[in-house]
Amino acid sequence: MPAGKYKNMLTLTHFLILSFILFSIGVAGVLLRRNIIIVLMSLELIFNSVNISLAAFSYFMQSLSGTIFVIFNITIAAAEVAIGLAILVTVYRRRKTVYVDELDEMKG
Amino acid sequence: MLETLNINLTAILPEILLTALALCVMALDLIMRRGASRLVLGYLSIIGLLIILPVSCVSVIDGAFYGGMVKADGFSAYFNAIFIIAAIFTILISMDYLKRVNINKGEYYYIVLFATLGMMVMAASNDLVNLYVGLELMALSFYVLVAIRTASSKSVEAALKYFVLGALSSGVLLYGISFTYGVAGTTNFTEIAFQARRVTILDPYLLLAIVFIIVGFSFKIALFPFHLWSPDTYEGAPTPIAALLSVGSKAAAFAAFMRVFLVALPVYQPHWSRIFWGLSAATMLYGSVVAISQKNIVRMLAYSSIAHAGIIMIGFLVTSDMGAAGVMYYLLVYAFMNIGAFTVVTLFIRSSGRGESIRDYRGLAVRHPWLAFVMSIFLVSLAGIPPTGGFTAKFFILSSAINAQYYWLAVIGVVSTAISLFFYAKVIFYMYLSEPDALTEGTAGGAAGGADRDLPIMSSATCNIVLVAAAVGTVLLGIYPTPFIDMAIKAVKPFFLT
Amino acid sequence: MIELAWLIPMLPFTGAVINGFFGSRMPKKTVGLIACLVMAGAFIISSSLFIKILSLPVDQRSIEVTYFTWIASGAFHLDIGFLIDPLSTLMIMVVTGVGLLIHIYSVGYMHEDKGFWRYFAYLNLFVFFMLMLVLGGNYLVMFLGWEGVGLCSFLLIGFWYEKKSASDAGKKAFVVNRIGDFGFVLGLFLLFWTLSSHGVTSLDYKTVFASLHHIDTATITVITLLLFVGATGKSAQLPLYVWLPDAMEGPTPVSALIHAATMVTAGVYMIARNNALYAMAPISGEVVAVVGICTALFAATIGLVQNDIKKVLAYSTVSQLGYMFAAVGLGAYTAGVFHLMTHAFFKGLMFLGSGSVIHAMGGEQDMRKMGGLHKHMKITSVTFIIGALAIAGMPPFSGFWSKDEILWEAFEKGHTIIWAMGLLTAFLTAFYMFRQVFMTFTGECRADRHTQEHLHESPKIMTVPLIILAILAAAGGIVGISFFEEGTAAHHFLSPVFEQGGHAAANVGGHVAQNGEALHGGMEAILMAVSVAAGLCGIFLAGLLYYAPLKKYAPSFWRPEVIAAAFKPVYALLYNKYYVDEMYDHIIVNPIKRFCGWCLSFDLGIIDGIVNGAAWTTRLWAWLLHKFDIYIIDGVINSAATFTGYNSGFWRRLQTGRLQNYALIFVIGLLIIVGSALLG
Amino acid sequence: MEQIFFYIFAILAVASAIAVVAAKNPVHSAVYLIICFLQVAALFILLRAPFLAAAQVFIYVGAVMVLFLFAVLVLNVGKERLGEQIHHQSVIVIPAVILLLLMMGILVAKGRLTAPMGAFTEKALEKNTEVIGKMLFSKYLFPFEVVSVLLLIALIGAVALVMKEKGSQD
Repeated sequence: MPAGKYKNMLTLTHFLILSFILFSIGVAGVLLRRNIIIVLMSLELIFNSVNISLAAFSYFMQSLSGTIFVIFNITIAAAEVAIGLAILVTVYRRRKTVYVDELDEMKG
Repeated sequence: MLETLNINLTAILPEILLTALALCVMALDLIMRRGASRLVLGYLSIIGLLIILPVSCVSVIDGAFYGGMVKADGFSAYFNAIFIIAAIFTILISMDYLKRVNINKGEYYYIVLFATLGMMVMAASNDLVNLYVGLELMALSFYVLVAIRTASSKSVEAALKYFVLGALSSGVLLYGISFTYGVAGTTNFTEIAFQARRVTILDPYLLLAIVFIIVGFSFKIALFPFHLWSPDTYEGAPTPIAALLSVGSKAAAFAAFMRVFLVALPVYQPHWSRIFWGLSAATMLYGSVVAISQKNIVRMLAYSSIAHAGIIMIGFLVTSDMGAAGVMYYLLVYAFMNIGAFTVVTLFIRSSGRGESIRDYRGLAVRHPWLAFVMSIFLVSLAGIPPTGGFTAKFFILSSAINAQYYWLAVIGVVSTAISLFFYAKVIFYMYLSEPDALTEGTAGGAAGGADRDLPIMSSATCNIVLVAAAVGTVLLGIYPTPFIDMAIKAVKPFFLT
Repeated sequence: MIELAWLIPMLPFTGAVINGFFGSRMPKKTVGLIACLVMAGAFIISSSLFIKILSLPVDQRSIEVTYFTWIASGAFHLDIGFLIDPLSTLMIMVVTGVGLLIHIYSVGYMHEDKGFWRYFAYLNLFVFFMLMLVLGGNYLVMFLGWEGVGLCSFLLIGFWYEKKSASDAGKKAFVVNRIGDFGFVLGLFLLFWTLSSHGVTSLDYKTVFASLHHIDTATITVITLLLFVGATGKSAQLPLYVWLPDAMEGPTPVSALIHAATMVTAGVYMIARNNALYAMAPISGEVVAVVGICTALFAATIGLVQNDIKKVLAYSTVSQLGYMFAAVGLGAYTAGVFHLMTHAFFKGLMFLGSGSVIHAMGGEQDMRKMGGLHKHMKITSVTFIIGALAIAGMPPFSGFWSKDEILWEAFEKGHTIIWAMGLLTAFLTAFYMFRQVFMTFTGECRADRHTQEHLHESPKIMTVPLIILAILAAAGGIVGISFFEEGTAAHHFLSPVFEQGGHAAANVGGHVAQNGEALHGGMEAILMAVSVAAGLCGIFLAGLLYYAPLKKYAPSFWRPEVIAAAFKPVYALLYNKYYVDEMYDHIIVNPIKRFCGWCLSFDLGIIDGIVNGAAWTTRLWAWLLHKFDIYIIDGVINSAATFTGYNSGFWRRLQTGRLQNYALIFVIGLLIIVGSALLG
Repeated sequence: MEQIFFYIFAILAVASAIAVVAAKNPVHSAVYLIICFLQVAALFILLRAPFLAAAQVFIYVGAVMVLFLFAVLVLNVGKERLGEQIHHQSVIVIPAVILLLLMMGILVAKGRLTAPMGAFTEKALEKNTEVIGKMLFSKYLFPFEVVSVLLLIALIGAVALVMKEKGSQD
């Protein structure tokens, strides 16, 4: 634990706790909100929580792989948002709704 | 760091060629006239893939390349062959399918190629970063492909479901990856394995990491209870894409599983194999039981595919070279038999949406004996009856389970297979032992039905090629599996040396 | 000749492929010719193989032929190969010989059917699988054949799928056989598992039999019992026999080939082949014998009152199969296989004969509407009577020798009860068979005028196979007895195969074996006389009831109607086949149907149920609050209207967005795994 | 000092994340999400990763959020009534999420960092942009190239989906 070296008493656990709180909020958003746009935003929260934990690991282990992984993540998340919103637009055009629970044509 | 880069273009030659091919197809698409038929893009893709297939089979080089990111071993070559075969079949069916549903989008072809590239990157990766990037490349391509029938409300609904759940699973997977990184201090599989051998005890971070990685990939494989997307997505997606999803995406996720758990984390086998045990047993039983009551053939195949994933899982979790080779061999067989079945299904699809019900297959043997015959081969193989590939594949998996003393899992596998016979046989009975439904002949469809009456079951040349190739492959793999299983065993041997 | 053995199954396979792919475009003549030619080829090679085996010294008659490696991985090794020994050569002789005759007959029988080519493709394919089953040199090849014959059987039972009863019968056969096959697979599986834990990584018969000493008696008993479950399915024994009577919905030659002569005897063959296993598990042997003899008696009683010409034969097949199982269960493998062979002749003959009758009657199968057919179709009638005499165990017809052999073995081994039941069955068999003969061929014709005018003898292509089979049914026993009878050369023919089995069986009945020695000779002749007497008795009683010239001597109470009325409950019970089908429907089929219905709603029901249950609770709560609100604010007056409005909204909301349900299940799955990992 | 900053940023991030999920108006959600992203960027600075912070601001706040707002406006989704925004499975979801929090909390609290230290001192980390650049084009060259293909797919895919096909009926 490099905490001794860094005078502030911030530990890895601080960041990890923050990370999983954000993760859970994101999960809750995905499960709860009916509006697809907000569901997509919640997904972004999940990705951000991962980024925090990666960056924290990276920092506390004095390694850069994590940091670089975060860069990849940010890029990929942006690409995902683009696709997600494109799908959302097609859904809206076809079904005239942004509410997830109105999309239940297929089941069983 | 720079000195260990080990750049070697030969090692990634299949990936480079595939990218080049995709870009060529894309360029051609851009310069073609807007209304012109895009079929030529399909032919170009197939020719390109046919060239890449042998290249990817021979470009096997020892060692890790690009800073330990990429492997070009027999394992990735085997999987590349599966992916490319699946892609060739998919494109061949798609050419017919796209005509059928009246879509003339060139993007379709090269996004399929890019999805294949993503799978290849996954199978070849020796690093979590690379693995994740490959996974996302594949996933993004599939999101687009599932949604490509923008005019169909089912298609867009399927895409949305797939996207949201896929992104959620990506998030979970990433969380697991980040903790793996936190435990091992590296994302490289070889180094993680080294690290794991040093520690060996399972600390809480690693537990979290393992569980989250398992869940993340289980989604792609559609293991119970992370399978819920798959029936809806298969139903809504263009049928050839459903075929590719069920074969390619699943195989890629298995490749990833094997890389991560057999190369990086074999030390913790007792821990993770227990989790897989439960997932596998639940998936086998759930898939085969629920498939019985399906009325839509695509959904039935989706559940059957879930059940198969459960059985394939057995071969993976027993952690032996025979089991792992069984997984690879099974996936190869699965590529032939499942795409074959999906091809027949594709021929039934009409723009009106009729033809997806299992009832529509009634009396097929009389009207189209050839289609009924090949469909029976595929179904018999899926059911695991000799002399087809499905039987030998199941045999390998189950005997590896017995060898590794996973007796109960093997018994559950046999039970699930026995149950699954009922829904496969249902289709065969409908084809051979039922009178043609008046509805399928288009009489009840009235004027509107009359128009698409003749279209559906006219098999095109491209589809016939797939049917013949898939049927021959299925039977050949059933009668003469030895070389293929030997190759697979050779490919996974290095995983079990340490 | 041995080198050509692979051609025996491959010829019918080629025929199936040609007819299957091109049959629809070929004239019927060509289709029939191809199908018969491949069968003739297979028969010729089989015969020469048989002669070849006969010419070899006794200890060299078991030949393993390996064609190529099927599955090889690590230590495990499995070949595609044949085991050519006296048992398998005898079986291929029966399959190809009877098969050839039935193919020829079918050309005439099916000539008007639009599915002519389809029929012959299936039939050839069936023969291919059957030959694989009996020739296979290891368990997996046998399993391949086992599954294959089943598939062809279902397809052929449901051949006339336009008839709902036919396609239902096909499905029923499938479902019932699944239960049996499941036992069979589990048995193979257990065998493989046990052997592999002792380092035996092959499933060749020879290797397996040589390494049986690794396995303890309890395990081998379980294995043999599981294999027998498979046999009860395929060979229509209690309690899985129910599919066979329904299987008569298929074309009659199919009933003759598959459901009388060959496929249904696969279970007997399987047990005979595995005699080494059964020898080590005396309990299993007893079970086989008891189930067999019970089936024999049970089916015979049902056969007494059936009126459908084919149903009678079907129950008689079930009954005769029971005999064979009783024999192999007692360790009298030679007798069992001998009866298998003679049964193939006379039952094949009788089915073809009944086919000829049905053909002449324009599809009518009810014996009450027949009668006096002897006048119109002499060949059919005479050959049929020869078959009936054979099955009734009249000397010198073939059935006499083989049935007597079984009864004698039972008696000799001290199983007097089994012997007595067998004797009773023999009596009943003679009775219902001649009831059938008299009802069909003698007396006044009871058919309507139109049918009567069209009565005719079948064409030559159908009668010639009948005549050949009649010769076999008549003389097969005498020829056969020189092969099978103890102490003659023929005893040596099959006995090497059963050496191990016979050995152990001798131990089982050891305490009476000595007595048997003493009884031999005189006793055998007495027993023979008793069984012939039982048969004659049956024929005579049937004659008193149904044969006009004899009827007048019968006492007044001895009339079908009177007896039926006197024993009404018994008659009803038999007539309704002991209500077994109804019982199965109630106990098994309906619950399964309900289960499937439940499965249908599994995704919707369980998963939705959890989620909707939660939603429902929320809504209920909200509704209660809402109600309360309304009560406070608007009073009671508006509440009724609001209730309905809210209700519809509530139901609409029940159609929850599946996507988030999926996500929820996803997260719950994650939670369960994390939780179990945390606890474990 | 850093601790205080951490708590400020962390509390703000959590609060705004909750607000994203709880807000009635999607536009408000988007704004809260921007705030949350900015807090994460600030946390990256605390973790000595200025490059990440910059990337976070540019890509997330600059690009992603603009896309979101654009979508919100294009689809014209207004404020929702209370009953409409929350899914009915909340009875299960909330305990499930709390359970998730608990389980992850236990695991994270029990865990300790056991991995070997990397080669980078704190000083090197503070000027890590240059190192990151070098690594991206050496060790991470292959995934980097794959990501470029991935971005291409995102571009084409979005266009392919949203662009109306000529002659199609919608």
